[in-house]
Amino acid sequence: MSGHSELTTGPLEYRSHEDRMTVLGFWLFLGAEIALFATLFATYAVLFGRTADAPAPQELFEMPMALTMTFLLLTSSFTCGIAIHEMRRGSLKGLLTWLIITLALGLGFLGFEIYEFVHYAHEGATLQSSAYWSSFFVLTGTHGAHVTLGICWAVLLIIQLKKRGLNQMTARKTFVLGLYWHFLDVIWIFLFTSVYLIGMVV
Amino acid sequence: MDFLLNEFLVTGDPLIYGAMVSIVLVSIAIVFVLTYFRKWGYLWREWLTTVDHKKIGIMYIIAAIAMLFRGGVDAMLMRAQLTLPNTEFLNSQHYNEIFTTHGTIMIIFMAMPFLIGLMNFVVPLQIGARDVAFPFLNAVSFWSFAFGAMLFNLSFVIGGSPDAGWTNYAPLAGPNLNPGPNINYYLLGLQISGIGTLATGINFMVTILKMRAPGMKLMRMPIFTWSSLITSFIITFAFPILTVALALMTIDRIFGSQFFTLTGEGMPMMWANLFWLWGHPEVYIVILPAFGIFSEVISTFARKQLFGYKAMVWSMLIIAGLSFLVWVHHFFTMGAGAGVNSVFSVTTMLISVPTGVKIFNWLGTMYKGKIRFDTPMLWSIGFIPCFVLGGVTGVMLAMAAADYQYHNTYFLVAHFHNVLIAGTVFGCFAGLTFWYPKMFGHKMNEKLGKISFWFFVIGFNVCFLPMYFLGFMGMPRRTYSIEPEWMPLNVISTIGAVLMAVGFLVFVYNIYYSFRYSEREKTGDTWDGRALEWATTTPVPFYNFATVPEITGPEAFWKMKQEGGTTYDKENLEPIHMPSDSGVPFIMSAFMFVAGFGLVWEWMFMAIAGLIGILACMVVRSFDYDHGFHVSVEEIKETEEKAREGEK
Amino acid sequence: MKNKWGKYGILLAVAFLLILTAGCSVPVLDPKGPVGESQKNLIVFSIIMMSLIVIVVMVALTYMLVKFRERPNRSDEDYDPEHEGNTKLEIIWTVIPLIIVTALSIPTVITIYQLEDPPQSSSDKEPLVVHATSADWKWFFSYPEQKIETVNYLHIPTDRAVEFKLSSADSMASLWIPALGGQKYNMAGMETTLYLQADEAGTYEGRNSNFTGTGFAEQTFDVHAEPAEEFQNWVEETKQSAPELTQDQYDELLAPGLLQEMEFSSTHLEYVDHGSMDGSDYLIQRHGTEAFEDIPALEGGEDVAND
Amino acid sequence: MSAENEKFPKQHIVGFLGSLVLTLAAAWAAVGSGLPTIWIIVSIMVMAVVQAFIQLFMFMHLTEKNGSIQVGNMLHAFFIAAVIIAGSVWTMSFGFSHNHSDDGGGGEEMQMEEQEHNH
Repeated sequence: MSGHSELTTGPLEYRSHEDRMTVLGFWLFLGAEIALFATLFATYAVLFGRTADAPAPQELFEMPMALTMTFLLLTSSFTCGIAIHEMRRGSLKGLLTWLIITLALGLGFLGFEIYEFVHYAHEGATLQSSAYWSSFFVLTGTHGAHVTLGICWAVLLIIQLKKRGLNQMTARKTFVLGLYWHFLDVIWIFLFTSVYLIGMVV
Repeated sequence: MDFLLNEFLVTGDPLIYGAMVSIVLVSIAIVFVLTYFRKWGYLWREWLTTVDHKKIGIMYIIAAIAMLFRGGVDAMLMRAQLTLPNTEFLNSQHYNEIFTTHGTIMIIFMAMPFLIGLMNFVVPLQIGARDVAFPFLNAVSFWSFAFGAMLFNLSFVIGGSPDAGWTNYAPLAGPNLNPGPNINYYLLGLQISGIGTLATGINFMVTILKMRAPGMKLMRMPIFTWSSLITSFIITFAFPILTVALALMTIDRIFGSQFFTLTGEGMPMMWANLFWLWGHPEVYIVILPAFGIFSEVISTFARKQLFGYKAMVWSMLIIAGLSFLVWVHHFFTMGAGAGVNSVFSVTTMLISVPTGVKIFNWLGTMYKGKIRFDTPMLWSIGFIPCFVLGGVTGVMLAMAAADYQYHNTYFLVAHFHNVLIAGTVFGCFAGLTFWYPKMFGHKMNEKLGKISFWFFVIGFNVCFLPMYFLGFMGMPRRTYSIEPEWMPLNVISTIGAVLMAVGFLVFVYNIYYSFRYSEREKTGDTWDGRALEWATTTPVPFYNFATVPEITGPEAFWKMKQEGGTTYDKENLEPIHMPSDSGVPFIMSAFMFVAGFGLVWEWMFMAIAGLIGILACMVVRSFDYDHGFHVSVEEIKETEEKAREGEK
Repeated sequence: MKNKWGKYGILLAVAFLLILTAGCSVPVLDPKGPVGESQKNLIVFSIIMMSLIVIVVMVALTYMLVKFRERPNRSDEDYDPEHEGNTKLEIIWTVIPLIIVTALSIPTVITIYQLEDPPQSSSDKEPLVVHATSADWKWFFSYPEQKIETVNYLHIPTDRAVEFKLSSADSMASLWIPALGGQKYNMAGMETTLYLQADEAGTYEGRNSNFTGTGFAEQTFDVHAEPAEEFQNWVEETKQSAPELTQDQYDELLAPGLLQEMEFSSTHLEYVDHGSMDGSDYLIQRHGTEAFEDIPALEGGEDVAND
Repeated sequence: MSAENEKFPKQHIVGFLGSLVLTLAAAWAAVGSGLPTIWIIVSIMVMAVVQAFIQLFMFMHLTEKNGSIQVGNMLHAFFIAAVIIAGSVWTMSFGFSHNHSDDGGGGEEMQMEEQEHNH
């Protein structure tokens, strides 16, 4: 749009007015996502303890598993940060390398989550077994679905980065993906704390 | 065949057969007309693929008026049943379906889209922008609303309408007590249109925060833009809650989870809690933009600056903040204890303070003014006493101990109609008549407008005032049969409803009449306006402003008129960048419809196919590097010269 | 301006008519017990306060419209387009509503807390405990101390608090006896408590006021308030003459549909307490969801199910 | 990679180490510390919030460009989240107990204990 200055310096993803609006819009979207997850957390908290005939969470949750998943996601958030850092240095190769590492870590996380769900189902805790387990599976599952979507999105972006190199558009898209990925980590921190840790304690 | 007749199509009711026949006939007529006049291409190019905020706004409003008609017919059927309770006009099941669709359609598919339509058309013009921040997303918003509404309305003839009230309380609406596709329509229809609403919220926040004309500080924005900003803010934080609530119940019904069920230690009351956590902010989503409209209209027709602009802005901000802190007043009678009820009583009553400030500021705006009584102003003046009545009864309802007697009665019904009709519907009518010339290039006929106003406003009071008394007499809402002593007041109420219907029909006729006979607008400034939307020509060129003026104070256009500014500065024309049209939003929303329909009937192959379609559209969008196009200086010159001929 | 007066004329006529018709039976404003009385007092107080506000706004609006409308021969003296606010006035109309809100809040909160306990006027007697269980679309009233149960009607002694233990076998209902006081929800798997009391003997209408589906409109019951001895006689009589409620019969009665008035000399609380979490799926266990798939048509309340 | 180490912004590494430490500390607090349950819950929730802020400020560049709007929006989002969660727990914690004496309400912990003892 005319009337709004285009920058010639600074990070690529902020050069045009449109870019700056996109990043802001995504932040506002993340605000909405917080409200969304808060509602799921609220449901989880209210339904806590309503396990009916299914096993109680203390019987199923295991610290090593939860910690492994947390470290995978934490590290992926870190590598994603490095990827954006590489992008800002102008290194397409660095960006792609770190992005792929991030993806691999994310896939690892997903693998563990799927394993976890299958394991719980074997123990008799499924989406259908009680109010508590419904809220558990939907809460963690929504996070898992977000991670899956993030991975697909990243794959699309990697293709575009390969095809078009680093330019204003691809840089902005990558930056926004980075925000999304870090945000998933923020949500996981709360999941880890209020679902797994509290579930093991109470 | 058996499935088709007994489950898929709704059978056994003459009203519904009539509806089916008319749906088929109207569809055939539309297809025929489009084909005969070779308008398919035009429809696709100019409307279905458009990303122009003005066209999207107009489509929103047209859809909303259609929905107002549908919801209104529902209302008339209900009134007819309550006036003739012994003639079995409607049976209980049919009545339940009708009040459910009436409420849902009026709130979700009428009030909100109407206001969002006005926001779409007006806000970018008021802030001197060429479009919204994300035009593509805006088209997605509209089409997902349109397809969501279509899915919801389909339930009438295919599968059966939802019948658990617009609040859809569990466990009544859950899988245990209400199996079948009907409630699924509610859940999916709202879900699909909710996605669009959320996108609108984000879109308008960014638009208003980042695309204002140079010099237009926040405190120089027109008040309607302010109300839109605050509304968008509420939308962004409230709609995710609805998304989750709907999703949880959908999972309950389709995939057998136990959130709100009677089995598996599920907790039905959590639905009410989540519903109102969204539902109360929703009330302010549909009232704040109306407040904005009234402020604009009153200031324009009193020919005065808005009284207490800052207080107006702050009161809206406070209302927005409080709107998230009062939801429990919708279920005081749930027995959550004296502590909970006391806190939410007080927070609810507090909302009346900023609202009162607004009322007095509108009165202050008229003080020392020169009031003209054009139709938009009439709606705004009619709004004040009617809305105050709704407001004070709202305070009465907020007093939890007394609410135990009002809850679920016609007192409550009267209250929220008093607020929502006097606030939102009057606001929509005021806004539409006010901005109509800008949208279509001619005014709506004043005489018909006034006739429609008087019918509507008198009918409105005749219809809803008796309901307060019915509440005191013990008449519960949502009942299809009445006791003999409630009869006289119900008859009065129905007379009022008929008057309102006449008012609405005159309003619609006025659209046709004005299209045929009204004088075409020569200037862009129909009402001696004050904000920037009146600074451009009528009809508005697709790029809105040839040059965006520098803003030096509030009421930008009022000032420009005095100081001689223009939006067509010949010396400083630059090529204008505009976004390209796209068919993707329409197709993507159509896939949402397919997925939604699949889920309603639990046909998973169809749901998955729809989902894949949606994802494919997102991939297509991701690879789309279309940067839009530039309008050349010559084209701008040509357009502007042509549009401004009449002015000289 | 003729139109506007027309409008007010019609409004006045309507108000007049309303007052006429409202004369017949307005239980909320004519309560028969202390609970409804305290709510009525609150309602009347709020109506007075609110009328003041409405009058102020109406008068101010009329003044503005008459005084500042555009008339042919009006001078520009009192036209001030630059007039943009008045801080003093704005503070006044923020503070006064705040005071009104405070004035309304105090009695509201006091009454809210009062209603959580049995009424003061009968504090010398233990409240009569009645479990009121709603099921689609009837009411079960169990008297655990008296060991009797009634369907769709209720006897209570006057001048003694009744402690209703509310719950539901299926959809959420709301027990409301307007002449005695406000309502509270009945919910499956939960128990809520509602205190009511009748000071005058008589028969009052009670109903479910929360929408529960097809038979909602017919889910009403009669409350017979009578002096203590009469109540005691009724209890004794019922105990002797009414049959026992077997679990099979209770299950049958639970199925969705309408019921006549009935009475039993034992309560369903022996089999299930719908107010406990374990009781919330009792109905589903007994009837499955099939019972809700083909709900009988209940037109005009005449087609009574369960015959 | 090692050659570029000095070009790594310290922020990212500090943030990463910080979150690792906080995660381990929270895990230890939960299973190894032996604190009373309420203090465990409070301390691990505080650590979670700190971690969230690390992500927001050190990784997500929250304060860049439209910083004030973004920060304000995030703060408001956290406020709304608190209202939704605390409000729901508060208003939904009644009427479920077997003994009828305590249907008043109470905090999150009370709710959880209450429900625990139901089973």
